Amino acid sequence: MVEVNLWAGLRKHTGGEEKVEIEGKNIGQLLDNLVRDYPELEPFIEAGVSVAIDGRIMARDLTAEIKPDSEVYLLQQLKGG
Amino acid sequence: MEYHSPASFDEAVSIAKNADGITRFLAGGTDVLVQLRADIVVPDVLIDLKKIDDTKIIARDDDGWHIGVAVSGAEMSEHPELKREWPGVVEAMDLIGSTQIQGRATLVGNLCNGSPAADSVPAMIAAGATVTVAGEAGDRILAVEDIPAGPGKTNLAKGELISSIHLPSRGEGGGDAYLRFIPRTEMDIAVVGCGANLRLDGDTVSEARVSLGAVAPTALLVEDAANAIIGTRLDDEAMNALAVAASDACNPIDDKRGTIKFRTHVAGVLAKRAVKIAYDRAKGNK
Amino acid sequence: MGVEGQDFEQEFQVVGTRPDRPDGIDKVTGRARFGADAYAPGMLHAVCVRSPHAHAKIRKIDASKAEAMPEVKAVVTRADFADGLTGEDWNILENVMAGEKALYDGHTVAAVAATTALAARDAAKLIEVDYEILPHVTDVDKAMAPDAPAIREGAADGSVPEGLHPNVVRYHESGHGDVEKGFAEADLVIEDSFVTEATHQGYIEPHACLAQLGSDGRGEVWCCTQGHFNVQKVCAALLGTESSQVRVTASEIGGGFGGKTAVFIEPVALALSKKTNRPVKLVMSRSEVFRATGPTSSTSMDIKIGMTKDGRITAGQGVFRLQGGAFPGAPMEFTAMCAFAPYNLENVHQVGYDVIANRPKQAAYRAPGSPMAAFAVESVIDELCNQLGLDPIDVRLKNASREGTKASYGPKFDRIGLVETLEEAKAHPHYSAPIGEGEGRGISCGFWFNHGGETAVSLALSEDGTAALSVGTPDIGGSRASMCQMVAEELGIPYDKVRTTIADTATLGYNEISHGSRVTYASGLAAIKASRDAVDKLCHRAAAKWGIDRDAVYWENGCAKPAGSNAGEFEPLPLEKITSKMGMTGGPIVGHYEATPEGAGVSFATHIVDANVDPETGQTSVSRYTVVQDAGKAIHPSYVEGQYQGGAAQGIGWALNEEYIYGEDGRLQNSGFLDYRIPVASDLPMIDTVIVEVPNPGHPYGVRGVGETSICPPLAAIANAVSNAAGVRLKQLPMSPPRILEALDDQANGRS
Amino acid sequence: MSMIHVRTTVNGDPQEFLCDPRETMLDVLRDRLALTGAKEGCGTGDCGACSITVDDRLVCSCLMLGAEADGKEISTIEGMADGEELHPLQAKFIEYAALQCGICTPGILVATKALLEKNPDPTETEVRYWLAGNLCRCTGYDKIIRAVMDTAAEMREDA
Repeated sequence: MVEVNLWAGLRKHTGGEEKVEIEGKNIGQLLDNLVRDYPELEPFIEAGVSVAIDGRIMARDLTAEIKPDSEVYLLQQLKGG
Repeated sequence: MEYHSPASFDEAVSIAKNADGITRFLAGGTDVLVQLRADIVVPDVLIDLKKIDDTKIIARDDDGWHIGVAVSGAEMSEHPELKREWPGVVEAMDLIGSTQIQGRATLVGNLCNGSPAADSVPAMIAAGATVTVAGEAGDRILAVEDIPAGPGKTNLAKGELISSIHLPSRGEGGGDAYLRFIPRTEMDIAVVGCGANLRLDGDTVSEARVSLGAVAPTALLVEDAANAIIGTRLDDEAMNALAVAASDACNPIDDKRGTIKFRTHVAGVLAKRAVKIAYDRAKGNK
Repeated sequence: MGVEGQDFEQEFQVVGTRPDRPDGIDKVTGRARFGADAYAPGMLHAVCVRSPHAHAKIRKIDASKAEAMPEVKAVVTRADFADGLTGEDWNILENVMAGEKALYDGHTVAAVAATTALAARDAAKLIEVDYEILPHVTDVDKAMAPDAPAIREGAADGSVPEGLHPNVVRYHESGHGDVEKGFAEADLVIEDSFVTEATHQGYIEPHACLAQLGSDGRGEVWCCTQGHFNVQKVCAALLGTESSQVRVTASEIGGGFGGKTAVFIEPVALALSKKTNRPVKLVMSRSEVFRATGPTSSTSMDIKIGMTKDGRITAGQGVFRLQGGAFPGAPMEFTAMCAFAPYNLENVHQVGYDVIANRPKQAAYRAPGSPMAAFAVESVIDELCNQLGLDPIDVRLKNASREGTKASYGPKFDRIGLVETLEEAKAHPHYSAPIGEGEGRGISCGFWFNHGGETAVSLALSEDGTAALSVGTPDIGGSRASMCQMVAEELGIPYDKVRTTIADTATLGYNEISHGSRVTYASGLAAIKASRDAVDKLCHRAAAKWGIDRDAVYWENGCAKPAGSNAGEFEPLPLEKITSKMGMTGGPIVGHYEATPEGAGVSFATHIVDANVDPETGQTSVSRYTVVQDAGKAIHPSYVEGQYQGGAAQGIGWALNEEYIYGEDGRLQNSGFLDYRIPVASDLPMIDTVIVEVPNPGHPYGVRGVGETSICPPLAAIANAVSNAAGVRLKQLPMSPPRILEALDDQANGRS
Repeated sequence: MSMIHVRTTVNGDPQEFLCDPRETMLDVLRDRLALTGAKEGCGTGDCGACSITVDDRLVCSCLMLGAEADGKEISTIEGMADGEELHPLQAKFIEYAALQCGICTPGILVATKALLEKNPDPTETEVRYWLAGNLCRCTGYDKIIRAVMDTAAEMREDA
């Protein structure tokens, strides 16, 4: 299980939780399981999210590995100018 | 759109008189072509004046200066005697647009475009400039301040056009100046413009004309502002009275370039600054 | 977490030098071909018909008078585009060609193609549109008010709390700690509100394209874009054809700054081409660019920050309301996430609202959302420093984020260079120079994330020992030079033996748009990896020639060499000796890289500005400007400096004079460069630059993106300088002369 | 609509064309004479990307009708280099990285060449004001101004 930090705006879709425990060895699994456990998050995940693993922001890569002790943050997907 | 390039003012008058729809005269084209391109004014008949003889001439005689309708701002700036005698008028013209615009833009165009914010107009009004108007009935002379009729409008009749601009002889003890306020350093339309022209008797102002642009539907000749400084040496009291008179004369609008409050206030600031420059120039011109 | 083959201590031969850009001669002789410089046999010219109303129902479009002109070959409306789109595809189509309603002044409602450009313009004027005018709103705060007209019902997503106006379409909330506790610990708490107007990227080249599409669904597009692969994807969706059938070639691009990441005219030209079976050229006028393409969001922001007497920030709180035009997508989450990112805060809380209004759809503009946040937050920090009598750089150093700091947006920072930029700024002669009469000095920090993204390149070696790199990211500001440098560095050949080409969509795999300051980072990383792939193949050929193992061969200074005496005694084999025989030793040698690099390091900058204010007219001038920014590693320092200077200049425009001005009628009043006042040469001083290099662990050489961060600090730094010069805090951008005089007047009359 | 017959000289080459009276010189250069070095950035004389010289006078070609070119000597960016020899300004702009996207570059080069012909020793302020009508959105003008100043100095030494 990995502790996933959500942005506060998602709380209302996780029963008020800002940190959730999710299974997953990589970002893809993590996001799939996040939607499985919290179906209301699906539109936000579908709209695109970035995931920060130990401070490195992953904008696209679903294959990036996650260790059980990794610091994991869900962020809204980054775009630039 | 028909395009004509007549060889004489008579021919130009005749084309204009007989034209149907909207007629525009083309000298520098820096307003006419912008309006054409943006579908603001699409003329049916466009009359290019540059093939007419002597439209490119800057000449001086006993009456003063005669400036042709196709003389560009750059050509005025490059004329050392004109610049020495009427630095305010030349600077006002030079403030319009970029170097590229200066290569084409003309005094007459600036006047006939009818913009209340035209830079050269307050300077010309302050200088006491006149124009020759060609028409079917022959030529007539009008003061510059009698040409604009309101934003985008002039008092010229169908078939009339300006054929030359005249500045009086400078004479002794005179000086002029033009200042405008714009947010950037270049390329903007005046939010307020002020032309000042005066003559000194010793250190005392004996004659003065002050004109404001962009603060009313047409450029204004502000007699109260001139009266505030005539007979003074520009002491603080006179300068404050000048600023008040300039601000009081304003009848501006709120628009994308400035507010009523801002324009009214800055008119007073610029009047003081322009008059001061004209005064210093007059002192140097003895 | 580093990347493979990383050596920040290596001595570079080419990287870090300043060679002439490979496209230099093309660009100084006028022969470089930009978007509008393409012509095709039989080409038609197209013009868009645009709504003059801010909000109106389209009752009927009658094109019969236009179609009666012999020069007119086709007219298209929404009916000529794909049906049944959903999500972002639908939003893009709705923006490209209005459906039931025109949503802003300038919204395209139809387009016409004719044999000449003049005829097309005349025809557009003959197309009659019957509008039912609806109530409109253009201001962000008014759009959120209960009595505002709802622009699009049902546009809001599930993030928006109950009870908000339907114009609020997305909501963000983030932070950590307890801000109330933090404010209680502070010696001084300042709370204030700030407003910024929308600004335009202001690229000098209007959008332009030349397109053709057959009835078989096969098409070609030439256009100026930051991302031709995205144009391909969007055009295929909007025209109902397949991506691979639409080949898109990116022209030279005359500036983008984020504004050319969006798609506007290419699908329209394709639709007209499909109807006529002829190539169609569509070039926007400047006025169309302003009215209908990407301005930034306008904002309204509330900031509250607490500080102790010795300058420790105890808590920061921000509410950020962004108006992004008639479509969801205003980058309020970035505004919120960037706002406090430079500072190590125990207690921070940020809220964002994405608000729609009757304005063109906002597009990305250099670090979208971040500059406004910095303006608000850094203004309050400056005011705290002033009131507590503290040095603004010392205070920022005391609170600065460092490696391991928990960022205001959540995760811990990797290796970052904020402290280094602050220390360089403090040591810079500008910071200690005397301040003149009527002058003020301002400083500010700024932050941007940077981005990686999908990247595919290929590097073909030629028999003569030269190298051709194909990349899929348009070169906006000289990236071809830095690509050539990185390949030359890796292959060990001279810079001018490498040529970089921007390949079309048929040549490479998908490349994300040139955005997010990603090109030198991601395409650069890809160029390095593709070079290493080619080197590996070169080493294989050398090993085969020598009859030894690949592992016994290494690459140095452009030659394959045996690795030590055990490998055997062989003369180094130069690249061209291998490539000259490559056809006979296994075939062409091509290096590849196709991946999604995810190590774009975040970046920080600190700017110092001196400004003068004329108290009688409110006129402001910037007299001195210094940019200090972390580049990670500067590949071509001249172009890094150029990015710093360009960002600062755009920031000066945004701070002082640039703004979208809407009339009561909802029409844009300043859709030209005359009244949309970008800085001209005589407005600016020289812009001094200091390149700080704190390597990014996510790039082989340590590169960080530099294009966007440079626009994050200027709004705040200039606002601080102007406020300090004028003696009154300016809280609204732009700080135009009337606003400065108004603020001075309010202060004199005790109203502020 | 009747077309106008114009005879002119462009970069020393005699040229003859027919144009609509509404066509600008910029339209004619680009669409009729295939000289696309001059760019349309605004069409209102505010950006300078279409700068050319007419009888050695710097103008915006978007604010001149094609019909007005009759009997004139027109010079464009395409005529600035002498064969394969770049004008010193062109070489210096590359060396100094005085361009990023390059869209404003032709106009700025035409404008600065006109400046140095008129004033071989301009001050920084004079260069900045001369170029006020040439918008550049990428560079902040810094490297452009330096390139012009240094080219002028070198041209004075070589003269």
